[in-house]
Amino acid sequence: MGDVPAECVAADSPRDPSPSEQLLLVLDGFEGPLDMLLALGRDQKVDLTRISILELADQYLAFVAEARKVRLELAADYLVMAAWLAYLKSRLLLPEPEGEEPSGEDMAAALAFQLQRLEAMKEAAARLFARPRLGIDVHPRGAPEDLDLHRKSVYEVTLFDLLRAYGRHRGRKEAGVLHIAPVRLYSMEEAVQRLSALLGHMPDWATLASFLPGGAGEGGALLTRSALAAHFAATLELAKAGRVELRQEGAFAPLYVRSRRGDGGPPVVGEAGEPAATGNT
Amino acid sequence: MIKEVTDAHEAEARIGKLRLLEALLFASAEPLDEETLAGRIGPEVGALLEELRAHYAPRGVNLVRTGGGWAMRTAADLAPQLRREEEVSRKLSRAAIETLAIIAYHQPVTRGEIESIRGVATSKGTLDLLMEHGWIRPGRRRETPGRPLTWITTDHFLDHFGLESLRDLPSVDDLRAAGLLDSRPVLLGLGGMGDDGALPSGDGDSGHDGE
Amino acid sequence: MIKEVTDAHEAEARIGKLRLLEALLFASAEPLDEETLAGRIGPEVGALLEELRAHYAPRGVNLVRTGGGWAMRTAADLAPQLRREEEVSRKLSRAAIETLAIIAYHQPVTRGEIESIRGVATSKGTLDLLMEHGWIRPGRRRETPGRPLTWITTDHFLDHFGLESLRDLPSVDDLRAAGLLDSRPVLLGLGGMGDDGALPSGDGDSGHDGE
Repeated sequence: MGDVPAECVAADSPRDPSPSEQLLLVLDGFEGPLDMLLALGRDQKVDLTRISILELADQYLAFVAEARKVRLELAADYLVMAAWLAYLKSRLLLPEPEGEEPSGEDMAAALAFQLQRLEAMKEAAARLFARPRLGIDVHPRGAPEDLDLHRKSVYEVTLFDLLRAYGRHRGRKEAGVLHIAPVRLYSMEEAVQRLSALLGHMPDWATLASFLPGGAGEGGALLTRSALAAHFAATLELAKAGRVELRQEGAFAPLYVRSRRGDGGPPVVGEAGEPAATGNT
Repeated sequence: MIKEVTDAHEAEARIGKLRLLEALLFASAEPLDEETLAGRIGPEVGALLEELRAHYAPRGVNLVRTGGGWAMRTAADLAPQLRREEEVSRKLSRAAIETLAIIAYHQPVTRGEIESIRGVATSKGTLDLLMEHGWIRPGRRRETPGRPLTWITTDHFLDHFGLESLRDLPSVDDLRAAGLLDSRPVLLGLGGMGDDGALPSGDGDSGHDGE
Repeated sequence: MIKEVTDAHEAEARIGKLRLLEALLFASAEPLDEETLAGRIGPEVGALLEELRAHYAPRGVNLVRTGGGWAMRTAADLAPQLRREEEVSRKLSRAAIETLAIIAYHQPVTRGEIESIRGVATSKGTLDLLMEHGWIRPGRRRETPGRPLTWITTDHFLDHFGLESLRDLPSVDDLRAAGLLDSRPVLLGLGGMGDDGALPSGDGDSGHDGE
């Protein structure tokens, strides 16, 4: 019920945090923008029914502006509220336009109502928890005796048990799908096989990319990248074996591959073919 | 409490029933509903319960009515001497406490309504924690588009907070009269305005709710 | 039982102690020894215990001395009428609760379907047990080869779990929102998987069966 959540009050003991740190601590203590507005509203020290919404909007906007200086990634709902309050402010300050939009006063009244309602619930919660509670203030029979009374059912199962069992089951099922899904990666051996088979049909220079398995894009970035890496390694392997020739115009340019003619000179390896890559088989 | 007892025989039978009722209530840690008790004692159980309640009223143990049942409980005014510290692990977050109050006062209430009252999304773990405590449970679905599930409090909630019925919630009449138990969303665009039914990817956790 | 009470103040203090003693004895799970009680009440605890014992002697609950301590017990002569339950209430096995939940959510459902949903065989005993308790019953036969029997929940099931109708069972989205559905993202550790924005959730096996 206090106006500032306990978390922020407790923060000032060991060393005085800078004002910006304090701001963040305060922000972390709020349960969202409405909660923060309510705390600001309480600072006006008036009955919430007579609160100045305009003043509240100014305070909130100042607070959010300050908070954004220290922490840019302020949660979206704080910014949505800021935008809404800025709009409300303009509606309250400027002459009302003709139209079916709710008036600035109506909007302000709606906000005031929401603040009162939230305040009422916070007070109700405090009063509820101030009551003598079972097991803490008030105690049941410490040594209950099992009687025949407790109806027909021998088994003790609550709706919570049932729902939790189903939730666990569903959770397992959802997790299970992920678990089973094998991670599909291309191996170099596969790529060598593929390329060997394909090269027979490719008498002329062709880009390495054109040899990549069709539709690899669907498999996501990981699969595409693994296919590229495997096929690249495979071309190096085949080049080493003297079965293909490679050509590349420059670093990061497309890599061309063709099946080696019987009479050709030594295979050309572009600068992208780092020795390290060739040696790792 | 003068009963129109005519003869000794009848008086004895009555005392026998009173003793049995007392034993039944003492033996159970959970409230016993009047119907179950009537099955054991007979139709006069109502009057006997009132008699026991009056007998125990000034004592260290009271007979209390909660929800649909009756239970023996230590007297509330002895709380300071009997207080047992709440386990740290059972301490509730502010979010959970507020959510419980909103469910208690606004029930049946949908998750979307709870969120619009608090102005923030309900984090995972809040409702199931309250349910695990046995204080809330799902009620009927609201007959509106999306048929959202509503939440209500349980009899155990009443028992836990020493309430005979929901009418005994602190200042519930005042709040209702002041129109503050209206759970409709008011401003669109306030955070956590989860329209029930289609929840934003389930959690919509904005990180401000609870721990 | 006349006490040598001299003034009202003293009488009040004595009643306060008596009430506290009564509450302590009532709420304790174990018999309390006199020493412990004296620590809470004071040296006059012996006299107070005797007073309570006398008060409860004719009632349905007695204060008895047992072993080294004092405890409240239902009156021995009422035992035949209280008749304890032979079977202490048991916990239903996890498999049985899960089977019940699956029948509730998927009904009408055949045993084969339950098994494929759960991924493990269902022992005959589980369905028998659930049926014995009146929570499930056979529904219509499925008009597929073999005409397998389906299972559905009963009215007693609704009654036991306090549901008005099956429609009031929380949906999977409701469970997720309430924090009751915990799915652990098993693959989160794998870098690169989510680079293209397509999170593994729900993609199933698209792309892997390409060739």
